[in-house]
Amino acid sequence: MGVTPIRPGQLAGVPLGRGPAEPIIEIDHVSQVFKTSSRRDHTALSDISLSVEEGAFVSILGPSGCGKSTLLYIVGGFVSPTSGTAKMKGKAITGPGPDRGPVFQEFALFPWKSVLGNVMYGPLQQGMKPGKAETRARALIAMVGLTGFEKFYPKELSGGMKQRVALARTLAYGPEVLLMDEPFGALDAHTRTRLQNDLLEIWERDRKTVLFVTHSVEEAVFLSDKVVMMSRSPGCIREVIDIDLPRPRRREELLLDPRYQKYIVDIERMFDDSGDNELPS
Amino acid sequence: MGVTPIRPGQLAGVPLGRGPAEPIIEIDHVSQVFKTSSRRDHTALSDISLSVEEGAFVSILGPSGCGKSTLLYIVGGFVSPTSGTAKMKGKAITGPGPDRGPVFQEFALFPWKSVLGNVMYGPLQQGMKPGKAETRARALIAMVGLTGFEKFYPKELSGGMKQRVALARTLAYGPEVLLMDEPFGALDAHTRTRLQNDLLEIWERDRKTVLFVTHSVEEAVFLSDKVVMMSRSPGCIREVIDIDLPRPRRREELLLDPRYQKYIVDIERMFDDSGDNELPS
Amino acid sequence: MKGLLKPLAPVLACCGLLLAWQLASLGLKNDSFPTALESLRAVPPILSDKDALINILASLRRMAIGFALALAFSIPLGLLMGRSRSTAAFCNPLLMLIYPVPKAALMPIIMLWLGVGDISKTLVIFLGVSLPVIYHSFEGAKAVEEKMLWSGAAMGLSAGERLLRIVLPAALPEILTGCRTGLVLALITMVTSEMIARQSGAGNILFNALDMGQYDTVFAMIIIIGAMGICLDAVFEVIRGWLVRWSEPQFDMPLSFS
Amino acid sequence: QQTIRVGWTIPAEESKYWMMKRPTEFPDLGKTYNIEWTQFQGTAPMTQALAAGALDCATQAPLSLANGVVGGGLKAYIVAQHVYEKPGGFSVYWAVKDDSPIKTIADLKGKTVGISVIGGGTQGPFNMLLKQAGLDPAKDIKLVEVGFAVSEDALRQGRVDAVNMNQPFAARAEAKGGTRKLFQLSQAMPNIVHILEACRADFVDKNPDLVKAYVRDITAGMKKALANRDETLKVVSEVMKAPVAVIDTYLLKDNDFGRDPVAAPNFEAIQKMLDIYADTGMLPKLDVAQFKHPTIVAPIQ
Amino acid sequence: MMTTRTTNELLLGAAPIVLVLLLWQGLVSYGYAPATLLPPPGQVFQRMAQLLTSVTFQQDIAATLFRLFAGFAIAVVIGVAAGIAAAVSPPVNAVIRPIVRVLAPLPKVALYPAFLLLLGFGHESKIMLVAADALFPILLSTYYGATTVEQKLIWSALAAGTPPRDVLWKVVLPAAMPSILTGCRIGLVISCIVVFLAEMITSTDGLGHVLVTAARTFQAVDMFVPLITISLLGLILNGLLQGLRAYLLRGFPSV
Ligand SMILES: Nc1ncnc2c1ncn2[C@@H]1O[C@H](COP(=O)(O)OP(=O)(O)OP(=O)(O)O)[C@@H](O)[C@H]1O
Ligand SMILES: Nc1ncnc2c1ncn2[C@@H]1O[C@H](COP(=O)(O)OP(=O)(O)OP(=O)(O)O)[C@@H](O)[C@H]1O
Ligand SMILES: [Mg+2]
Ligand SMILES: [Mg+2]
Repeated sequence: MGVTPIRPGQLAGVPLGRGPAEPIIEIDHVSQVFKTSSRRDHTALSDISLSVEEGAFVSILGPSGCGKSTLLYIVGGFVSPTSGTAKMKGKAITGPGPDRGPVFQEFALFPWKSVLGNVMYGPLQQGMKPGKAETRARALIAMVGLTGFEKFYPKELSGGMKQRVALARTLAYGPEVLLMDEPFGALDAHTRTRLQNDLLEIWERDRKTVLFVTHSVEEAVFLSDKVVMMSRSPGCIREVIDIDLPRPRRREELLLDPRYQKYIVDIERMFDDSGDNELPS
Repeated sequence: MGVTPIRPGQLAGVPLGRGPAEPIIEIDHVSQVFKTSSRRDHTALSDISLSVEEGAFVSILGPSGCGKSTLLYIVGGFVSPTSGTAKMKGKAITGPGPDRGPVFQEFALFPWKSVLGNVMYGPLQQGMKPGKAETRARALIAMVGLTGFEKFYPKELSGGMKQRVALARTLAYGPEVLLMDEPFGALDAHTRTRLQNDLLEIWERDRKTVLFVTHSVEEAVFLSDKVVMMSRSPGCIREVIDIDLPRPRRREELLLDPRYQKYIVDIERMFDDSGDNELPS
Repeated sequence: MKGLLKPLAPVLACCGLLLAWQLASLGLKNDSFPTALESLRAVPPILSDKDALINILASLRRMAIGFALALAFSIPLGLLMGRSRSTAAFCNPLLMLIYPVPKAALMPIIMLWLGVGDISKTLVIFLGVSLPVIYHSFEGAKAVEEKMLWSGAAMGLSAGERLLRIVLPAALPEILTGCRTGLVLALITMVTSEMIARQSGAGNILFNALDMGQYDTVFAMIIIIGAMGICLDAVFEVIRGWLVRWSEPQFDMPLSFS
Repeated sequence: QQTIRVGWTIPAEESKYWMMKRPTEFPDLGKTYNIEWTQFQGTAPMTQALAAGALDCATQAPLSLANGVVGGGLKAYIVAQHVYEKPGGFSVYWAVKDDSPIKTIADLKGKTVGISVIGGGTQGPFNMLLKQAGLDPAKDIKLVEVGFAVSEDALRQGRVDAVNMNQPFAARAEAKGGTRKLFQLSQAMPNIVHILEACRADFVDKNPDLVKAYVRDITAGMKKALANRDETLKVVSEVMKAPVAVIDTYLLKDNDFGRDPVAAPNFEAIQKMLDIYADTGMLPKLDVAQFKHPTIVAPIQ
Repeated sequence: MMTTRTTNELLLGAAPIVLVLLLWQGLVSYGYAPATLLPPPGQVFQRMAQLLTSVTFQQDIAATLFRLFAGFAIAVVIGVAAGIAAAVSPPVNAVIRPIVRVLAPLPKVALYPAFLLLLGFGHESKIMLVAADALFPILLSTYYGATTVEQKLIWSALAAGTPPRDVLWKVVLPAAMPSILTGCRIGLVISCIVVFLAEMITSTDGLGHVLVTAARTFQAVDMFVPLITISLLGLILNGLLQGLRAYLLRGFPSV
């Protein structure tokens, strides 16, 4: 098999995702302007349009401060955009809901709950029986490698451990759409690889839709159907790239697949080409 | 030039660093045991010995939760170890001082100060004139690519931007020893590369000693003279590896250097070999 | 040595306080400022008097009721104000208008509707306690990290549930600060509410003694109230420590750089 | 069985103290009717409580009662009298330090003078005495409020140049020495009535028998108090929580206020006081007759 | 946009006050309270407008304000200093904590006679009473605020070479500022109450004195004028404090 050419420059707003599935998330000409303390307007997102099909794994790449988190907040319904609309399953997003589960960059664990309490929180909220919720929580804690730390409070965990608890907490209540903001950013390579595989497994099994912010091009290519490249001029979408690699993916196999390497190199080159990523100095 | 063999298994406690320099930091049989809220003892570090020579760039690699941050806290003088001693220039470390500058994993910016105020804090504290401190701060803010955000408060910054402010704040007061805890963890690849180069430049110019925690093997090899590999069994040093690559280093050159690739592959393999990194599940 | 010093510190401080008082009163030679010893000597007669004990218990009962009512009312209100700008905008001016008015001045009107009995006094205690509790809850709720609330919302918590299950625990340390100040004010208002009209109570003993110029009894009562303060405070600290053990600082070194 | 809500205060209502502490000595009390006792700080709040309908009967001073009538729309009957200034007995006086240069009332010019309550019952006669000595009460002296309990200390500390004295503090101060009497209220008029018992008119009109029983017990209480001084000392000591020894220095002795043997109000003297208040501009002119109930007034036997 | 929000909030805040006034008028009109105890609001405000132009009343306000500010200022200075010192230094903590435990719950009014004799009948004794009562809420808030300061902030400052004693006011103080200001707000309200109370117990001027004299002679309207004045003062002072707070805490998260 030869190298499939990458089709860059796909129009933003064109459906993403595998096969003929319906768009589950539609972002339509969304802009976000913040008022700063110094009373100036700061544009975090300008005129973003994007649609994500059901069951798609979409990664968002972009320089620091380009508005990735803000975009996730809008899809999550946590902030309402200054202009434009975001829709989920055809309905305008007016607030957060258990159908969209966020994993925040800052973790936002509940400090008054132990690891177990944090992870059980969502299932209990969804009306699961305590016994069942605990079993589920323990399984997820085991998955993220924190068995033995169930009784620890967040303040007693290391950075990477907190991040894993945040991940487990969101996975625990099984949202349809996962909104993950650098969920593996604070992890060492091994834990990271391991959790990538686990995430893919869950995704393949439960047919979830995932919006995944990351800084690792390699991670984005490995995991995604589509990679959205954002740029800071300010906060807009530069390219949307289809990742046409076979599933299920195994890293050992992919590493030998020249298409995989080409995707990575091409995306990196695309970032290189844009002066946008150069730090002003 | 052929590939210099890696000499793994160097004894912990043996001096690290370039040339015949004096050890600037000596860690001697240090252990750290935490009392958890559930009143059990939790060993974060057990019997760590390490000495770092003046001017050395030492990276610490290890799985999440193995005690890297704790080790930096001890060198910083923020926590005193349960047993053992840490010395700086032959004197026992009893508390923090401006000779050792930390960049915390959680950033710990002063929320009541703007970006500029945060970065100017150290220089002003060192008795620098306000005008000069501001010039210096602005230069560092420019270096980390945040020109235009001087008046922003931390709550108005993205994750990566906060991290860069934290970095600039510590660099601003020019500590002899830098204690950096994943300082580039929340940054995109480009910003990261850029800042790696800047850091190396500063290090080479000012002959600083750097203790650098990272999760990227590639980053560790690229930057360091020595790589300390920690493991979680619990919190001890597994290997100390000399990185014998020419300086000044340029990534483009190194990428073509087989020794560089070999270091990376070898270190990754070493982590692979240890069951330690497997998540219990 | 150090281990011994810690539990003894409060005792030492009390002794120091008494000593300072003793010296000051000896130096001033003033009838209305008896020495610490004279006052201490007047404590046992009060405590062995059945009437006095009944009086003190009556006060404590009123205080407990007022305190409990105030918590039940103020914490929800404060949290609501902290999370909703319009509630805060609605309540703030009104509260700020009401609280500075001295209750003693309103006594005639309070008496008109509520009589001179327990209800009026409990109301005064209620007002005294609710002030700090409302404002600490308010500020505590305001400072709750937003992403925590977002996490809750994403798990399907309604606004009310978020208030109860996220804002309340997250703001708990701050709320408890308010409660502690409230507890102090409860003791004070418990006594002062009996200043004007009284049937029984600790204030009854104290103000009678004051009227009669029985200063050793006055100061003995002050000692007794102070001791009650210490006890209540100690109980409160235990409860607080248990409720917010998750928020205690992890390392105890950095703040102790003396 | 009905209840009367009664306000009381300290220090000089011995008959009520007896009713409070020795209820079994009274045949009706606790059997045909009940009393709900509430203690107040001074008479003015009790006037407010009467006006607000929170009390039925209460200790009053002529001035506070009159104020309640004039300003508060209160209607009340004076049903009994507690203490007054018996000629030869104690009279509220102003004291100065022994070594003070103040010898006469006129010397008070420009001085700081303490009074227990500004605008209170003693101020009318006090103002009258100042005027007689050629002083303008509003301008020539600096008046500060000093409660009776602290007046001795305030004087000794030099916080005031002259201060009013009342029992039991006067007795204590005299025992210690170092102070001297400058002038006393009886110089303004004899038989000043300090405190009396008043009941709300609408209450009396509605429950005449109840109030009658109450007044009967006040009369009886006054008799018991005067008849058995030893027991009275104990009763007062229980009420005031003050040792018997302290009370013994003055209570029901020559240096104490006077008490009518049957607690009968001296309406004539009260009228005279009202006139003084009117003269000194503290009140409009009032007729004491409006406070008089045709039948319900001590003595009732 | 910003301004409409502010006006909306002002309107929202005015609404309950208008309601209270209506309720007040209603209580009087429908005879739930006799005018001799609760005069109609119109009459009170009329009288207030009249009094506000009189020099003696202005002097009374000035006297009250002076005592209020002096007492409050003392309480803030001592409360914040002691609270932070106790949070920061174990020896100071060992001394201050028990003292606070004993002194805080004491009814300071009971000590007022002693203050009077020690400090006289002028401003000093009242200022002292105000300070004593407002002190502890401020002290306790400061103490708890300072003990919960994020440790890494302090570490950052220490590492930047801040001498330990400077850390107090360079880090602990600003970081504890939200809590301190909450304490101040409570202290301010208590100061308003207490200055009034002190003036009611004994004084020859001040709003409290105006009130007692009016109360003793049943001048209900005159009694309510100082009450309304003090509550308006409370509202204004609190507004000022609120402004200061918004400025000082502009970096902190808010709703
Ligand atoms: N409350 C706010 N007020 C003002 N500006 C804000 C606020 N929140 C975010 N911003 C700005 O919006 C921009 C986008 O922020 P965002 O957090 O979405 O970036 P990001 O892409 O997630 O970056 P990173 O990778 O560093 O996390 C930034 O420039 C930031 O300064
Ligand atoms: N206050 C505490 N109480 C109890 N245990 C603690 C405390 N702080 C840290 N630990 C434990 O110490 C261990 C080491 O923590 P540390 O933060 O040093 O890890 P780390 O190597 O920095 O990990 P990461 O890469 O995830 O940041 C962890 O297992 C953690 O749970
Ligand atoms: Mg982000
Ligand atoms: Mg760490």
